[in-house]
Amino acid sequence: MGMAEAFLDPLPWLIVLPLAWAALAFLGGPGRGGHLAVTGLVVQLALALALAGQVLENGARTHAVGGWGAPLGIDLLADGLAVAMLLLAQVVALPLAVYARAYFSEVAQTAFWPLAGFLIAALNALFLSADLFNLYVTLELLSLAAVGLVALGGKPMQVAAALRYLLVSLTASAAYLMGVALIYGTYGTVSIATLAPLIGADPPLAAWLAAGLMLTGLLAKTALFPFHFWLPPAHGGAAAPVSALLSALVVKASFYLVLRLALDVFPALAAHAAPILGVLGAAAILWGSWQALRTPHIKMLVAWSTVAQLGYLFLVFPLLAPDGLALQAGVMQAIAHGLAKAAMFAAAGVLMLATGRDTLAGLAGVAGRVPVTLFAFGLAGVTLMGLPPSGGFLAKWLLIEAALSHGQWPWVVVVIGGGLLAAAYVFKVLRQAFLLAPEDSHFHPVPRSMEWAAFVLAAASVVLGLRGVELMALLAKGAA
Amino acid sequence: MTPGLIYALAGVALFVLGLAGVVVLNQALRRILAFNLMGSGAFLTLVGLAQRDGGVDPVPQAMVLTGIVVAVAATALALALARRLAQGGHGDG
Amino acid sequence: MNTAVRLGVILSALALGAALASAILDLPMPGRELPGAVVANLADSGVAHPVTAVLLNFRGYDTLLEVAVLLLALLGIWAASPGQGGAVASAVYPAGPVLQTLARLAVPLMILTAGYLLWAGAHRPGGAFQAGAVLAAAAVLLHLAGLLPAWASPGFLLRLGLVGGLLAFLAVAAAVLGQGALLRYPADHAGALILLIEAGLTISLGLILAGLFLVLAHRGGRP
Amino acid sequence: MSLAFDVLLALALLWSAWRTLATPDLARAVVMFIVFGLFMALAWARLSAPDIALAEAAIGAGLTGALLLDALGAFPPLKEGEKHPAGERER
Amino acid sequence: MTLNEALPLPVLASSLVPGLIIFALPESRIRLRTALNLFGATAKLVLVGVLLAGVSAGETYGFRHEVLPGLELVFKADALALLFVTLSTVLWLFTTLYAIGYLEGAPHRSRFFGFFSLCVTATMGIAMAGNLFTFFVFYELLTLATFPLVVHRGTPQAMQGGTVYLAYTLGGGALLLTGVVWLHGLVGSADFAHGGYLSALDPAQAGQLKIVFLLLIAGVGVKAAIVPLHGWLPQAMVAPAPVSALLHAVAVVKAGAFGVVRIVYEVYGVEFAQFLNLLTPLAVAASITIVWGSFRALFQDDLKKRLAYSTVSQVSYIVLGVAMFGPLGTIGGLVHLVHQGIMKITLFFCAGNYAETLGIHKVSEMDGAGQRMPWTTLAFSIGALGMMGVPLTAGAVSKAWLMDGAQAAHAGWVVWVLWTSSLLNAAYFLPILWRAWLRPAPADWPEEHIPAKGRRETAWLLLLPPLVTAAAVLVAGVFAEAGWSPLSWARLVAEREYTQWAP
Repeated sequence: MGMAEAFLDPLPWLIVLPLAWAALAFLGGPGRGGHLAVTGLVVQLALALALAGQVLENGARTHAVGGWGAPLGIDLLADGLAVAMLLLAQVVALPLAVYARAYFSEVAQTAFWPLAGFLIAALNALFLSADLFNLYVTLELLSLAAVGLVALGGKPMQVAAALRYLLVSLTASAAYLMGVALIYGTYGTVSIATLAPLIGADPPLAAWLAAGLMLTGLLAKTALFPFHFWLPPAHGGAAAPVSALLSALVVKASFYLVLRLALDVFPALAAHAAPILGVLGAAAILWGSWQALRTPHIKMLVAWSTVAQLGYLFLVFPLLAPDGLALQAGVMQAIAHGLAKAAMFAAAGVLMLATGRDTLAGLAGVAGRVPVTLFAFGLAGVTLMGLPPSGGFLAKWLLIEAALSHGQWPWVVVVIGGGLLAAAYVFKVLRQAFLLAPEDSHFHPVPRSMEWAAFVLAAASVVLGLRGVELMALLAKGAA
Repeated sequence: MTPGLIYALAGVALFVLGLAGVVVLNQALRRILAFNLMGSGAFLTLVGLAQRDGGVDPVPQAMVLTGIVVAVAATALALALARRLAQGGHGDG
Repeated sequence: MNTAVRLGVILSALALGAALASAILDLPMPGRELPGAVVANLADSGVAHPVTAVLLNFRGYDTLLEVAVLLLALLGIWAASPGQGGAVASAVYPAGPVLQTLARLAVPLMILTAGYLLWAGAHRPGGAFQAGAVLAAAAVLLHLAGLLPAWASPGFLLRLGLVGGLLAFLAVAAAVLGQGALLRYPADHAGALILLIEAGLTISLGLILAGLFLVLAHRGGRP
Repeated sequence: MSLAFDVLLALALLWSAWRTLATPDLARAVVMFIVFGLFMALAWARLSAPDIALAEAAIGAGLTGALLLDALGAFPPLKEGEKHPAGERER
Repeated sequence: MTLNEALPLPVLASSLVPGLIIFALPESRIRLRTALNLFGATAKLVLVGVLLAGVSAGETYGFRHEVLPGLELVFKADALALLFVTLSTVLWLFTTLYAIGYLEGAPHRSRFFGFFSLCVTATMGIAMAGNLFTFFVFYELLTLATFPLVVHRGTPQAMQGGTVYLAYTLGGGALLLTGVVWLHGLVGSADFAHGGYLSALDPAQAGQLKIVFLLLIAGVGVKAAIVPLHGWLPQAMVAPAPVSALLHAVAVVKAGAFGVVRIVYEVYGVEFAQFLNLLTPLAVAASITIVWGSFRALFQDDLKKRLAYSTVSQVSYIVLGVAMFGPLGTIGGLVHLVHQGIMKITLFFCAGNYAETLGIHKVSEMDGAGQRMPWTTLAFSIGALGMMGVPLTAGAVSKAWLMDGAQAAHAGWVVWVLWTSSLLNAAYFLPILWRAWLRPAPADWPEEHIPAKGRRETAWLLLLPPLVTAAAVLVAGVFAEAGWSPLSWARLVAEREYTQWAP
């Protein structure tokens, strides 16, 4: 391609741009980050759409950083799966940026924007990377950004949650790195494309252990039951926009990596782990929903619901098959939950600001005060319950279809039951909000931009339920 | 038996020692130390295993160089959080 | 965590170790192409030292992200400690005259060393990281000697120094996009560009590494 | 001969690492960790990786050591065994 | 996209769009809200008129949109759909009028009318759904849209009722979903078709098809309140009267019954269903529901609760008609879909009037209500007599056809079921009429909200709707044979469902 064309290639800019505005936001200091971030994210969204267009048209494409090409250099790969996740990240981040500008004080923003920028950069880099060691670096970038955001504000609870999150995440990264070491030692490369053909049906023990270490590390980062213990305090305790970013995107990133490894690197080995992953996913759905039903705090409820919803993502593995149903279901669930959960945390933030309390009990009568927000919460809830029309519904439909086509009944029961449990905790919030307000209750005004940011995200999660075809067409563009 | 292999094995030992430490110990500073041991173990294994034939491989060496810097960054952040916690009273995590 | 669980963890860790060890031992000797490839392309990389070539050219992208990781650690520390400033006064601990004179003598030498390491990196062991580390050590020494205050909230110049390396790196990475790929240096300018990047990195890395220490230093309720 | 040295060095690494985690006194643990870092630097030299050796000595042992020593002050000595907020317990 | 394809969409939009706008309206904009409501209702009425004309002239209307590869939202306006669409559209207009009067000065009216419109939109979607997937989508939407209406008052009892309602309907939805996906896996995406689309299937799958049938019927049976899935209906009584009218006559229970019709006739096909021996069990379930509902109604002193149990019983007339093999029963069931609607909505309007005007909630408080509110009580009496199946009322027509259907299907026992039910109906309705007309009025009413002004016994917005619907009950009974009557439309539908015999 020509020089100008090469210069305007959206793929590398999706990584350079967020790094740039994050750095500039830091350089600019107090009060400068907001504009930069929103502008940057608008451009990134356009870039992601352009890239999606290219992939839909010409199929997956690679970008050889430094022009060397794997295995000597590092390759970036933009296939349907990667681009779908990229779109999710930009679509979720933009409304949240608008939300955050209204949510944070000047002081908090000085730290928030650089951290958020590096977080987005880490996500984009991770989704595009096709090199196991480079992925390690993006994982660390992601973890440190996320931890910094959790600690933002410095309340003892937040710091404690951040520290626990950091230690889990670092340990997980170390395990992943050990896996990379074994892989490099065994096959002399860390490029996924080069590696895939080398790993046969029955590789040496080292490869098995590598796969085990890498997957376990990533599962811990994804907070799959029983590694979920760090998530509720971190996501429930952080500031609302942070919780939204973390629940919607960060945990999805490590799930995306698990999916990548299972599909492109260790298909044979992942097949053996699939049943365990499924069982853990089912356990996550039940336990997470149960905890969500029990907690008296709004944000903890939403955080526990994340634990549960992540479970669905892992029901995919026992059902992975050439028909691609399960993969479609997984990606649909990841994206739908991303949008819905971002909306729900944003809405929860508004509800807490409006009532000045963080408990369900405090919600009585809020329905009359912030109807838009409550409507957003409800729409997001529809997706989480898997009710139509919503992305979550299509995801559950695909999951059930896949399970039935394999005659694997138990998963159907889990999916249906999980949906009902979700309904239980979502309506627990809604019915509280519909109660008559007690006389002594007083409500604080909330910036409109926050309410509508939440609403846009929720609406997107519902609209996704009517436009699944485009997404599936994108997914069909494999790396091959 | 080559130096590479010896250090690779030592790396494995360090890794599992650190891993057990991170999980078992309940004191922030110790767990941070343990994590560092894990990291060093992984680094040793990476280079040692790649050079188990006695040769030199600059690629894993560069990777480890990157890794060391990442590790120190993470350690610094962890220490900062742990210290803030130690002063700011015990938020119950 | 009760003892039974601890024991279980330790035992399983031992099992993992044994498995890893045996796995490593029964690996065949590798037939490695990559070192060969590095040597083969060394001429086009712009530097003579293989590790530096990998670090700043073949896998320069890793390094780019890694600088961001370092910066993030610093940001995280600031984020976790609101109400910045205020504690600065408590930051300078008057040290003994011996240490002070030592510092006054050592620091210029250390800066020289850093410069040498940076320049040497092109052909032999050394480079931005080591140089930056030495700079950081110098800063820490100054601080311990009470000659350099802790960084409560950084001014613009300091911020520029901290983030400059990354920005320069990014600028180069983007500027060469016309060549068809991120970080694809034109063969004849590779050496110069790498030296430019390394110079920027040395300063920023030095400041950031020092910052990791100095920002922490004024927190922590010391006597 | 050289192999013997490598084995000894590896054992030294493990010993210092073990002491780092096992000594009851935090300060000594940190010191042991710095010692461990220096052993690591040696090991890197033995693996003909002088760059890493330099970095390990400067960053791994030097800077991290300094950070740890500096952090020691923040922790009251009587924290051994006490349940730390960052303990991996369910809320 | 031709006009014919597009037409079902404005039918949906005519209630969806006003609903969404109303959500955004502040409480104070009463005029605009009312205008929007009535505009939507009338617009829908006109559109439906166009559809009716078209369909009776043999036109077909359909719209498809693919949401996933091989998974389509399909809308089609065929004769059966229009039977339900017309009913809901007409009754929606009157219910809206009634609600405007009923909720005068109540809080959160924007929210109420917003969800009210969504609820009707969902009903339209159910009626015009062209395949099971679409049907399920709107079936669940209906659940979501009705919950806020049930809990509208925000009292603990309302919350209790709402929770029970959700538990039942969402549970039913889960069963339905399982059945729908399973069927989709067996035959892929298929549209509703006259005579069903499963008969071609390999007989080896008969077993699976039976289980799927059970899942589907259980799913829609919850909303149709088939015993033992009827528990939510009496609980949902806490809702305001217009909502009860909606739940009982227009939307929810009808959606369930309509679902049974679609599944039996256009998924399995009545002949294939008969071949699988699925109809007799269904008829038995319906019969049990009919008798049990009427029996429980006897012992309810709360007026709305008594009406609720009567609904449980009456809706299963539709199911029973559907389940009796043969066009006569089909016609009886289908026509009762309409007749039960107008009769029951009359009764609920009146119950609402008694409560709003005099504070009467119990049967035991009805003494002399007839002298105080003659018009309301007249309407109530017509509805009640219709329910009993007294000649010249709509109810009589339905029951007659059901009887004939039973004979034709050689199901003599069904005749007994119908007679028993009619006697029970009389047993729980006549005492009410007797109290209202013949017992002396008490010194003062429980709590008189709206004092009588000369001739006007209550607010005219409350009085008009029940009078109109009561009149409709008589008209549908007297002019049953007319070409435009529900009966003849039901015949039209039945003709198309039976491939072999013509009625």
